[in-house]
Amino acid sequence: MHKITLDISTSPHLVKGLSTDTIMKHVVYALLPAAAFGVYAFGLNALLVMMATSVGAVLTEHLLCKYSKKESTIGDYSALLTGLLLGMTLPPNFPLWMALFGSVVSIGLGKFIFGGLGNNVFNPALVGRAFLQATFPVAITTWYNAFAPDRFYNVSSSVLAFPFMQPKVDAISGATPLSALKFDGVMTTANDLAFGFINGSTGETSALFIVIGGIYLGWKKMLNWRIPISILLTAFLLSGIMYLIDPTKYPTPFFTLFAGGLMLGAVFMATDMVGSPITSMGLWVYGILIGTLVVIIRLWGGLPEGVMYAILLGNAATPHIDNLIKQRVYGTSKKIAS
Amino acid sequence: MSTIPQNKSDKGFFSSLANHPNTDEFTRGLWRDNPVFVQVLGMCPSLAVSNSAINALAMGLATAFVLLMSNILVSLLKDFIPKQVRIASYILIIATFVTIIDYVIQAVSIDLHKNLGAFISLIVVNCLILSRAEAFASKNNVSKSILDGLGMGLGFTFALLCIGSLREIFGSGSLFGYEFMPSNFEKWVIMVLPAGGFFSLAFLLLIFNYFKLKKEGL
Amino acid sequence: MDFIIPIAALGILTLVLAILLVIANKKLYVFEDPRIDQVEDMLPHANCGACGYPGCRPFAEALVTGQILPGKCTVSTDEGRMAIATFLGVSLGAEEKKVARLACDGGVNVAVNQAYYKGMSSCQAATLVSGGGKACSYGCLGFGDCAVVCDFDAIYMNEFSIPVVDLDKCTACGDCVEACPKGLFSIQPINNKLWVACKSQEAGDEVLAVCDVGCTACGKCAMDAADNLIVMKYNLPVIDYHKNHKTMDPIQRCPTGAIVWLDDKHGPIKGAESKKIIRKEGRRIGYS
Amino acid sequence: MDLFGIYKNTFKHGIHPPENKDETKGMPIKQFPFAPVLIIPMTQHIGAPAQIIVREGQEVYRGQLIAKQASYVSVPIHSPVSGTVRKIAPVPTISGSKAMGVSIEAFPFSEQNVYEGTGINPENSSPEEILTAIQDAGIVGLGGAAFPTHVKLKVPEGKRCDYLILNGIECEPYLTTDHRVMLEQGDDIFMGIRYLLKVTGAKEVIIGIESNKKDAAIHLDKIKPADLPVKIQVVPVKYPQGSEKMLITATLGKEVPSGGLPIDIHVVTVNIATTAEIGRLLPHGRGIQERVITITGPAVKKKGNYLIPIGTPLRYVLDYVGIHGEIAEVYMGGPMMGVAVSDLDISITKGTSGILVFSKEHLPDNEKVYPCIKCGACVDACPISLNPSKLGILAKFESYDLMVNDYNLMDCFECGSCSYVCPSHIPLVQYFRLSKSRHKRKIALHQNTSHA
Amino acid sequence: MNNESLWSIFINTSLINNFVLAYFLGICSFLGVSSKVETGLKMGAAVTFVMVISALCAYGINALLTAINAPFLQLISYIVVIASTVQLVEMFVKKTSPALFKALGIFLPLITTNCAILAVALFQTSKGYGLLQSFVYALGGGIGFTLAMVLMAGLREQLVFSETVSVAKGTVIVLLVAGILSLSFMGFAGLGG
Repeated sequence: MHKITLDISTSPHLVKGLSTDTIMKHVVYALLPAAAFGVYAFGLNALLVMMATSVGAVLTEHLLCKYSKKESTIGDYSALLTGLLLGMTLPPNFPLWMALFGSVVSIGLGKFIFGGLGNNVFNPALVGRAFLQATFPVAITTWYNAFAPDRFYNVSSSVLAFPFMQPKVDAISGATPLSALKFDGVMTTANDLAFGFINGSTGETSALFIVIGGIYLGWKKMLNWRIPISILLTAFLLSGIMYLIDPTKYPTPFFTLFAGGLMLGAVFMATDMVGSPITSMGLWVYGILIGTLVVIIRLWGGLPEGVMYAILLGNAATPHIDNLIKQRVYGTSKKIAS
Repeated sequence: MSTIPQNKSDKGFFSSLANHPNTDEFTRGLWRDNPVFVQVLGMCPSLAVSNSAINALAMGLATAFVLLMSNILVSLLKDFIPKQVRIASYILIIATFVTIIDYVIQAVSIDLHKNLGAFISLIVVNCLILSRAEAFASKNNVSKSILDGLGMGLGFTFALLCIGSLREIFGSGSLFGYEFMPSNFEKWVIMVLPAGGFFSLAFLLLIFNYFKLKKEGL
Repeated sequence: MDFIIPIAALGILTLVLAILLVIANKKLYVFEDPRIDQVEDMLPHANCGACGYPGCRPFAEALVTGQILPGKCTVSTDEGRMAIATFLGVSLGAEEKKVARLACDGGVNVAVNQAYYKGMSSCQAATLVSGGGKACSYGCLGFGDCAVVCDFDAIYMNEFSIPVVDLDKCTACGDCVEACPKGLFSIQPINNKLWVACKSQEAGDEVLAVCDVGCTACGKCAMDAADNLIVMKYNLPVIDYHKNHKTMDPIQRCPTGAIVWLDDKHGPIKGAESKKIIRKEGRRIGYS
Repeated sequence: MDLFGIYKNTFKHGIHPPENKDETKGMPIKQFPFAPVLIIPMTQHIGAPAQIIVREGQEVYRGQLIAKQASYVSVPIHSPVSGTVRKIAPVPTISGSKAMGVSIEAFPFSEQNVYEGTGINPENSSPEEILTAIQDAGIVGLGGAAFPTHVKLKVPEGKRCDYLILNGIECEPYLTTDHRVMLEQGDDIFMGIRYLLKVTGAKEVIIGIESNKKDAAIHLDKIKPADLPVKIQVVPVKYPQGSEKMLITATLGKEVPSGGLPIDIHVVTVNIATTAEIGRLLPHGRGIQERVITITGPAVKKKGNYLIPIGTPLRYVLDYVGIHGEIAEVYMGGPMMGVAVSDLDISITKGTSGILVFSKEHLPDNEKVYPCIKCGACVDACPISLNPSKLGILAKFESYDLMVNDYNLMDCFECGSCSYVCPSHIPLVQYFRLSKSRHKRKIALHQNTSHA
Repeated sequence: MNNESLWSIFINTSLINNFVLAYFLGICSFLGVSSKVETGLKMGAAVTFVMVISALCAYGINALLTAINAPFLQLISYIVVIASTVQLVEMFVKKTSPALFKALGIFLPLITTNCAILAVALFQTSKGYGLLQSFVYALGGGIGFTLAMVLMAGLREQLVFSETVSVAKGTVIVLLVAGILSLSFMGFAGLGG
């Protein structure tokens, strides 16, 4: 008898080979074109802000893990993803100290305290964004004009504001399509919207690149296509109906789709797997809920933009959707009762 | 109930103080059984006006006053109140004192009264007061109830003041209206918003928990 | 007159409501023995189930209704049990102290593992994967499910991954008995000190090939035990605790030390004849 | 349900693991030599262990009865070899615990002729006689579960059987035994069908075959006797279609009720190899003493489909086929539901459908386990539409009651689809197996205490 | 008299100025009973019911007190009425549904001290709402309370099965989630005119 040492493990002995860190990595890749366009449109400022949030998020996660004597979880790329997403939702001339602060809140409050990846109930990037929105309402609604001629070598003074101090308001500041409509009644042309020749947060202006990233992820099966499709479709239909009722008062459905953060939110924020329902049917309900809330807040609310709030509320509703909408288990006549 | 010695209550680090049997009634409300940080009681109407230190202090003191007075009266009347209507009677007592303090605040400062608004009246339904009346004053004598009311009331005021100061410092860059921050300090608007109240309380509780767990060696 | 109307209004209001409440109280009263609450307060709130009831409250109900005596609660202190007994005016119903005992001593230094188990660190999970990789299919796997399940911190895993029961803390609740997938734990009176620390139903060299301290079913312990105190059954000695078992003789004859004397203070004592194990490190996984 | 015909011919969800069948599916079944000593455990089937009726030192024929059934849910065991009974003692089994077993030393120069009994004929025997004959032949489900076939075939009072479904799906990757059996033992299969039709009273026979075995389907269709109501149905390749429930849904579009049996919807399913075995053994009154096994895996030198005597020690099998490099893991059964072997001294049993050998370099690295990110991949994979994600989280927090009552844990048949797709590499199946066993233990304990 | 439209009152009290998430009213019962969706829903329904009744009573009493010129009795009479109503409901529930009583436990008497209920009465008086407006105000407040409660309960049911950091377990995490919910509800600002 020769010596043989066997390993024993539980079935199944085959695995598909897809890994959580791979998924997160690919989502980051898919975000890069839109981020790159943001840098192209807004220059150095945007790059600095996104770097600040990304580095801030990864560093926060690493330090928190270290402090609580856990194994560092930055290897799963989720912190980087959160940081990058947060950076993309901020105005390009956002003060760096606020951006860093936001990334700390995102990771600390939005994720770590809940127990890390998989345990968070809200999208961490949006928790950070909502916190910043409530904390620094002026800075986060001060927009920098896109395609400024000096954007690649001039860093805005507001970006380099001293920590905890008010940023100086720049001379050149513009309005986003949504605020222009809400407060001044000015419509932006469809062409400018689709190709991103507009003002806004760094990552949300280029609808085209966001869609490309989304299609890439959908093709890789790393993103559930039901969420963006249902959100966009709901928003399109609802705003379309309103536009048909009163074209002078309400914007066109295309405007609703391409203006503001809807595209970014629908493709990259609402699709955060942790905070979204688990069944296909639940995903549709979730998408329709978010789409409806976005349209309600945009058309009738006091704020120009509602994607962030809509997604956070969608996250909050997710446990209920999962409780109420379940798959029918094989061989049972009813859906399993909750 | 009393056949088993309650070992639990001897563990706090104020226990060395508890030489006199009544000291404990007073000190435990301040820290160990702090109504806000430990029991999370009485936050309902108070948190809403904790966006500045002065409001918080006024609210805290008003609550402490009502708590003290109602504790005294309840423990005095405990043998006369029938069991069935005790809650209603306690509330009646509390409501009387709240109405009094309402008029007092109005007399002291009309601005303050305006800031606190209907929330003074809502002291009536502060769970802390009723729960002290029900759980302590109705079972103990007057002197103990006074100490309990004072301890709990001051503990409550202290906690509320902590929250109020925190919110005012970051939210308005000032403390008791005195602006000590540089003029271009960026105010954290969230701190004066309702969400800031939740976060501040959560933050303070977090710190409290941290020290508690550390003490227990976890 | 100005002050009379308010006083009257409030008075009438209070009166009406008071009457209403008094009526409601009479009509809607639900009786519940207040002693149940009091007795429940006096219990340790461990909800361990050692008494045979699903928790402390049902046990309190049973106490109040006289179905059971306070002594059945093995978790409470003597004073606590006494207090309940005095409160309810019943006798204590004293119980002999029982503890959990483990029928295996095959730590990693003496027993062989034949395969590497990869997966969840739990005995119950490992058992489901080809028995868990331990060469002795009867022996302790050492992942410590019993230590995890114990609510009283009475079980810890020693350096050789064998659970050790802290006799002072053990309340004989039986959670470890339930947790052990190999069925190695049992609840025994603490005075049963003569103990067979092996469950292997095999004999001779097959036992020795996988474990140094297993029972080889040699039968020496049974052979000259007085009064048939020990008999061999399924290749294992079985001690009849109804007979006089307060003797250390049988352990002296055991060649492997599978039968031990469990001293309250010093732990298991092995006989003079038994093989001395000096190995302090774990044995290599896999054997030829 | 079937609005657009999407579910036609298959079931909902499921996965597509790599098949890896090409290496062995073209290799004809070869007879395996006899090991010097064969070790036959008495627990080769589900149910009570068989009772040994031979003594140490006794000489036995190949095919002679060496243990009789202990109860109704139990089958007898026949000697796989002519030789001498050397030892009757506990022997290791695949489950890790030991069971009584008989070791037989083969006569070195014997011709190993099989003992013949009195055969029975499907035309002029009653269903009861055939059922007894099936039990006497020691036949169990050869697909892997090893459930006594006569129990499964017995149609309970008041129930009827309309469809007899033969399971030729073989959805487990790597395995090709059923494929070869269908190609090489077609006549035995149709002979077996005659017995089965008589026993169950079914009106129609459906042979379910996955589309990667079209050659087998064409072959069976060609040699199909005209008088048998047999329909051969080719279904798309998908795991776990070989599961009884999934197969019924794929072929008939019906669902077996939760907690019920196929007979509740008038269906009986039998594995195709089991059918062939019935057709092969019953006419001669023989007992089962060998079975077809696929031996494959990256570490095996002589891969192939072998007819191996039951009781052959695994160590002997591996020595015969040869191994590259150092063995790391050996599975009995397929890679999805097969069991890892902890001891090479165990022997081949009636339930062994395949032997897979992996060496160290062919095993994936131990993948890092991440927290569940609720991606829903498992939900889309589970063939019975459970929520493995939630179940996994609940299992972690040991909420077994919730799992059983609200999330239908007990319907899980551990096919492994969820673990296969999980990007976080959570050992879901192990969680569920553990949860189920703990739940069952709890129920058993509860019953004990309530009876006492 | 106040001329706010009923719709705007409803949206305002239920979403924008949600009693729990914007005014911290009823936090005690919010923290205590929001661990299960089912109990949360029941508690919400109970609160809404009591709220509507006490709002209507308060309207009547206020009219009476104004008539006899004794506004200083406002607080005391409101609270007496509410306390009695709650105690009646409590006894009724204990009699009719012991299971529900067990589920709500000590929190039923705490409805008495649920500030949201007294607040409805006080606020509607100070805003000078009419009878119908008071009714809608109370209904909106109750529904808003229930909404916050149920959303919270759903999240808490999930949080039970997550690995929350040990220092944040219990009240802290609930408060944090409430804070985030409060942030999300800010999105409704400006709705309903």
